[in-house]
Amino acid sequence: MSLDSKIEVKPAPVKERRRLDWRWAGLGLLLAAAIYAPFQLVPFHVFQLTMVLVYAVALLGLNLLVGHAGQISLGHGAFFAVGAYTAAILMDHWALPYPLTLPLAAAVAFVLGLALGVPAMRLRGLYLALVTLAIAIFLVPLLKRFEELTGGSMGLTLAKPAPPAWSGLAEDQWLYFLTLAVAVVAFLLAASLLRSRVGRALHALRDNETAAEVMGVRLSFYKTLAFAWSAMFAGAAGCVYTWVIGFVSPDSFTVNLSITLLAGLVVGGLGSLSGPVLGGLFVMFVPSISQDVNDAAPGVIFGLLIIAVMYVAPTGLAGLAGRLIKKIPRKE
Amino acid sequence: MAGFLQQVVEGLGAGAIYASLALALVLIYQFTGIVNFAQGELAMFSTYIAWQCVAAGMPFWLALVVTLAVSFAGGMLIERVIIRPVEGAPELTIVIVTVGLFIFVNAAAGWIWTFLIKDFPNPFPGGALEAVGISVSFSTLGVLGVVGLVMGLLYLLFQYTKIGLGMRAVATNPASARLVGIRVGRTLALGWGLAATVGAVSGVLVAPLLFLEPNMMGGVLIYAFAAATLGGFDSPLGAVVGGLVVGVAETLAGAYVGFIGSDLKVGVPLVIILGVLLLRPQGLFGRAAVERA
Amino acid sequence: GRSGSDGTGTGTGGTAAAGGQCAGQQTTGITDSSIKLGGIYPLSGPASAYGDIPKGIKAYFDYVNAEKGGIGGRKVEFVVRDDGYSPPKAVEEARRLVEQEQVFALFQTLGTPSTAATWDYTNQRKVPQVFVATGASIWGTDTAHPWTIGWQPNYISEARVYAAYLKKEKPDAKVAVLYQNDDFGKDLFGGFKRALEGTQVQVVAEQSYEVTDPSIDPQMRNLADSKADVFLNITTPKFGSQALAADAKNTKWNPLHIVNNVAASITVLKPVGFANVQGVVSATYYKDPNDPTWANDAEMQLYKQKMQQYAPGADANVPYHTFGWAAASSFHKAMEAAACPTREGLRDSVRNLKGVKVDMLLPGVTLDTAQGDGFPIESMQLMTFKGERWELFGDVIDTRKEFGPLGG
Amino acid sequence: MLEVHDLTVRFGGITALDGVGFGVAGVEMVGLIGPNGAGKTTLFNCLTRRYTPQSGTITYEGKDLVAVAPHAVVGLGIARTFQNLGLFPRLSVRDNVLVGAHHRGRAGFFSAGLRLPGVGREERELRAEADALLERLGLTQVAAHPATGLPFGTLKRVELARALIARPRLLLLDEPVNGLNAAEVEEFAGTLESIRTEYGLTVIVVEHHMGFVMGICERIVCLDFGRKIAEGPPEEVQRDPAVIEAYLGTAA
Amino acid sequence: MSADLVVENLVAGYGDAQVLHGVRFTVKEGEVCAILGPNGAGKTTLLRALSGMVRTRGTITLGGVSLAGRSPDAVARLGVAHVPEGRGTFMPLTVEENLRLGAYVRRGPAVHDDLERIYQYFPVLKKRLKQAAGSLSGGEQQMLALGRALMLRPRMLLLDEPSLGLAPLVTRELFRIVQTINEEEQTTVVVVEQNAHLALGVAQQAHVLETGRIVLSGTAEEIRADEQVAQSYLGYRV
Ligand SMILES: Nc1ncnc2c1ncn2[C@@H]1O[C@H](COP(=O)(O)OP(=O)(O)OP(=O)(O)O)[C@@H](O)[C@H]1O
Ligand SMILES: Nc1ncnc2c1ncn2[C@@H]1O[C@H](COP(=O)(O)OP(=O)(O)OP(=O)(O)O)[C@@H](O)[C@H]1O
Ligand SMILES: CC(C)C[C@H](N)C(=O)O
Ligand SMILES: [Mg+2]
Ligand SMILES: [Mg+2]
Repeated sequence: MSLDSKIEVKPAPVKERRRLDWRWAGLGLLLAAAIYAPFQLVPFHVFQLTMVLVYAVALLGLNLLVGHAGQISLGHGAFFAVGAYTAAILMDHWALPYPLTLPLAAAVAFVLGLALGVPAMRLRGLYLALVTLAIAIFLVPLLKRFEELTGGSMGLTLAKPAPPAWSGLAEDQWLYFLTLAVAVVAFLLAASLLRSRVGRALHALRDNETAAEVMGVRLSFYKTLAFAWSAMFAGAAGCVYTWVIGFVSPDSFTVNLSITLLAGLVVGGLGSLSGPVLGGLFVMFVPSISQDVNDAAPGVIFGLLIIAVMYVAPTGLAGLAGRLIKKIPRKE
Repeated sequence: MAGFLQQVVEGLGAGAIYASLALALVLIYQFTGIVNFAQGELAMFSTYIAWQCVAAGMPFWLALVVTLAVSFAGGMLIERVIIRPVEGAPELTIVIVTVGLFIFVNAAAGWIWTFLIKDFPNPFPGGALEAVGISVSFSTLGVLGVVGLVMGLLYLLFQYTKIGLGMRAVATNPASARLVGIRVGRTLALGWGLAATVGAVSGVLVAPLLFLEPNMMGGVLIYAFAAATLGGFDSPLGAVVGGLVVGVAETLAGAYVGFIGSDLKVGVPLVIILGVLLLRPQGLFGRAAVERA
Repeated sequence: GRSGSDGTGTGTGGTAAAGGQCAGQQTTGITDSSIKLGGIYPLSGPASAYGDIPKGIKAYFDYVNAEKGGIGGRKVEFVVRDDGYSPPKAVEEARRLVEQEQVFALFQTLGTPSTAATWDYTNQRKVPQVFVATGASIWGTDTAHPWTIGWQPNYISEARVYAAYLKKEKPDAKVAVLYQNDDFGKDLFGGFKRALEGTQVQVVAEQSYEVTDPSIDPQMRNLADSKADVFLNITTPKFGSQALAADAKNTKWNPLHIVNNVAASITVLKPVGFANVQGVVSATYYKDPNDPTWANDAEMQLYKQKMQQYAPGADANVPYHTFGWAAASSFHKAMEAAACPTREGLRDSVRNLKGVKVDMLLPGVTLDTAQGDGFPIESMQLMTFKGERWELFGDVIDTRKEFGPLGG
Repeated sequence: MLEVHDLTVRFGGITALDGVGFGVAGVEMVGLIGPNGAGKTTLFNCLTRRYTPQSGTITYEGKDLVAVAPHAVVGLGIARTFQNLGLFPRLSVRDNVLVGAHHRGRAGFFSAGLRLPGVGREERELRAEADALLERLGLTQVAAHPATGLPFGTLKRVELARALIARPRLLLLDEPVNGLNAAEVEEFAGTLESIRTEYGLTVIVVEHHMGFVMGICERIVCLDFGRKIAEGPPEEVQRDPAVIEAYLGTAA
Repeated sequence: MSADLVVENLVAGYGDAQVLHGVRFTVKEGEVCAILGPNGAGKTTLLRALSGMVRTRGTITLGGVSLAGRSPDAVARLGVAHVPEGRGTFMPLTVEENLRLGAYVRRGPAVHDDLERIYQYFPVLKKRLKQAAGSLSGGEQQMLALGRALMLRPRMLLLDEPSLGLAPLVTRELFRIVQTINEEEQTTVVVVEQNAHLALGVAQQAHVLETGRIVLSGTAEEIRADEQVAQSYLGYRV
């Protein structure tokens, strides 16, 4: 009756293992560079990298939902905002020490994601995109309505986390390392989630819902939880954003943010682990580049650059990078 | 009561505007299978062309004809130049290309015509029709009439023409469409051209009411999305009914629901959409996708 | 230790001779022959209309550089950055300007959110952030940010002008109000309500809109139902036109229409049709280039001529350009008046302006500040629309003298 | 083991199943045949809860199957393959198979995200099992290949592997030898036979390949227009005039 | 002039992977040619190459007109109908719309008569006219795919496992139809089919394809008589 008796546990094929080793080595190198960078860069660049990481964390969450579970959200800026405001309100009204705001902001975003996920996940594709978009739009007046708590349209201004004396770090460096830590944890979380049964279930329901359900994947559960987890990442990113920028206001989280996040993710590379980082770089740097090219109408260049990237790399920059890397050893 | 009915009438007027753009969205969705974020901006750009023609001294109706023709050609051109290279790429890639197009067209319009508002002539007479204490402006009636006409034409195109059938085939299964001999590229270009033309009609209807400026269609787009979703993305009738429902709901909620007030009234369409979709995920008039194991 | 160059102490940019009383002050971004300024505006996104302001500023500085040898012999370099009206982007751009570009000062950040997002940074850095392009009252009332200062009349003061006018002309007016649901709308509306306290004038209906709304027609309908006899239109230009048009269209409701200064430009009224906006009231502080009243005014002629010369692509009639021109001219005066060519010097100078006359401001409107008074322009004059132009009436109202300090 | 009673399924005006009833005993191989559109796949869809019958009952190992949630069916030991392929095109063949073991795994979002100790072990064990199955079905070569782009016949085997790793007691095969040539069909029959005895499987197989069905099944049920028109041992059903008339035809 | 299909040195594949390695064969106008071969041999790829669905090198001509390098729609407009693997159903469209699409490149009222003809061949389809094609059973969809191809009134018909999922009775009927059309309209047919008995029954010639190469060619009788073929393709009789 059971298959067990037949099976001897074989080690993973050598080739595959070697590839994994290379991958980890690459990541280790990258991490080392990331740790070294702030000691070499001027504070402004450190700040820019910090923001790249903030966006990358949010994109990591969005990727979970869009790239891996195949559900389109055009409203992830809302969860980002919820995380940001949760942190801001906790720090502003209750003077909570900032490290405590991270789990709380993530939790609030998670719960909200869960609550919205239950109805939203009954919708598919386009329809889900629309509802999430509407949520993002609705959030702005909602934030203004509860002025007592949110500071209304003036928003809230907060002190940034100060570097502890023992660290000997400047403020920008300290914020950078905080963000890096969050990003690394988020990355590891997402990576191990995706390499597991859960990741497979998400991929399965993305590719073929019917078959996935027949194989035992409970669609509503996985979709809702993917939504909630994805919201949680976005919320955590929002919280770190508040630490770094020290200011939240409704104008910081317009629909534009949501659309930019989705565009960043697709440009970076859907469903790949490096996509969110590349997307973060895109979101952060390309608007400034556009402006350097044409300061009369930066939008003209920005729009063209989005289109151009999609021409050159229809599956995103991560896919392009993958192709280039594959080409290198072959030519040598 | 008259006050209430008046609100409904006003809601219908707003709804007709949403419906006009929703028709263009539905058209392009039916014929190319994508959601075009740039649809509103293209409509805005078309309207500027009309404005430019009128400013250059052309009579309004001639300017309109020129605009529709230019929009059609422009839509085809955009398909050729911008969409064709990513044909066959994942759907989201194309959606993001339209986001890029949105940003590009918006900025380009501002660059060319500045962001100052422009006065756009109203093709319909001023004044209103008065009956039983309710007044319906001729402008509203005109917009409703044009929207109804466009809807009828689209319905005929979808259901009774060969090209309409071919376009739907391309949208559902491009590979098979090629196998039966349909020139997929040309058909998609035609779809873009037609959608741009319908969009131009929408822009020309909207501009006299909202004033012409590069962001004119931005707010309308969201409501048009809502309308199309509510009605079903594959039904012109749905787009129009959806638009009217959203318009009326929004107006009534703003007027009668105290807590909502004017600041939170965007929440009303949200709730309606969510409600409808939970009960009927394919929208009011949409056809449910058949799913077979 | 802290890493990087942080701009305090003597600057890393060119250094001006700052001796004597000025010794030890910051001279980043300023030399004997140059001064570098940075400004942040929405050049992209939905608020791009305001992106015209820096064009007027640039034209002014180019003119001064070319024909006046710069400001006190220093050629002005004005670096403009785009924030798309997004606060985090504004923070990034402010840091780019301060840390990368090493500007002497931020000359204008546009919009309350972007300014609020950046002013902690500029003040910690001790970088002047002068004449910000927003009329929020907080720039003048706040004491923790001495390096930041506004320029245009704050929205509360403007509201007081309208309230005083109603009190006098229509002591028992019923007012319907449409306002933009953000800091600007709330500041103005809030100021208006406070100014009405203790009078017979009543607000009988209020409606707000979001900048993302396609149209304000539904709001206007609800306001019309109130049968108010005064309509206060607190909007930005596009919505201003829509509200004026909606009022004109509704023949059954004919209130006295007051439109706030932000939307009072002729470019806003013209699309509505001059016939439809007769008798509309507003208040202003600078000269509208579309207004024939100033056709022979020397300042106006200079402005138009130099705009054509130094900003050939730009239409001098766009009031945003005029706004920029006047603000730039204000900077010029403040910089000239500074005791030291240093950041501290500028900070102190903008807070010590006494009856400074500036190009393109209305006759009688001057810049006045003092310790404890952070509002450079506080005077406005009422005007009413007649024929094809605004007609000023009454005296220039110095709001501070008239109504006392802002109640916070 | 399985008891289908008076099952009726309608789609608008079409009655796809019309009061069908039959039983399947443990460790039996039953063939389900009938003309195109007779309702065979629909019946499978009812058993795996894709469709909810308008009336009738399905009892599986004493449980009412109609009351079971769709995703829970496989947990009861029922796995299937699809007539038109129901694979996950972007996943590798190995991952496709591993999805079949989904209901056997325990890892949740939390434990997987945090890599709690049990997770890795579970994953290793399932992978080894999947590799063994792939080997057995001759799929080792393509294990890392994405499912899309493989030949039809290969994909059919991937589906079988995916169903088997679920460790079903009841296996539902919808036209498994579609697109295989004669020799391949024969080989497949052999494989299926040995797997069945080895795991003690009960199998219901839908096939239009008469040589295969008649050769391998112990009992045949024939549907036509949603009704059962014949049931019995292969030789009998093959000779049944109603079956010949509706399905087999007279020639050949 | 004769409308023979001539294929020479045909090389085709996907991306970097080459699947067909120099295939050559000829089908005379009005003849039926059967292609046999094991799972994964490249049969589907061969038909895709003929109809322009994959990129190719080599020569493909039909009646002297080169098909190579043409897009599938151009090939279809030359009168080549392809029943693809997986059927290519337009799922959300109705059965009737699917059939009409088959005649997309034709004009004239004859289309209506042709619809009737298809309904005669496959009466089930008539009952499902207004139903979404995606709701049809597997076999019904296969009939629809054939019907759609026939609606073109093709000069050449490419059939990729046409009997897939069809009931025995219908399978035989299908080959009768193919034969009729071939005889009455001189349609050239290339059929990939695992039911070798039936395929060889209607074919004049046949080829066996293995790993992208033709390893055996001959008349239908010769192929049927081959020892190897008998074992692989005819063994398990219907
Ligand atoms: N979701 C559905 N909507 C409408 N009709 C359906 C649906 N599913 C099945 N049908 C119809 O029910 C009938 C039975 O279909 P089913 O797929 O069960 O046939 P089948 O016996 O498996 O045929 P085949 O041998 O061709 O696969 C068919 O006529 C089909 O059109
Ligand atoms: N879309 C594709 N992308 C990549 N490789 C493909 C693709 N389609 C087929 N192949 C490869 O081409 C080879 C031949 O496949 P093909 O489908 O032509 O075989 P076949 O003879 O039709 O097999 P079957 O009888 O199983 O359908 C296989 O090795 C397959 O992996
Ligand atoms: C006129 C404006 C620049 C208004 C802007 N919303 C502000 O913050 O003040
Ligand atoms: Mg079936
Ligand atoms: Mg094949």
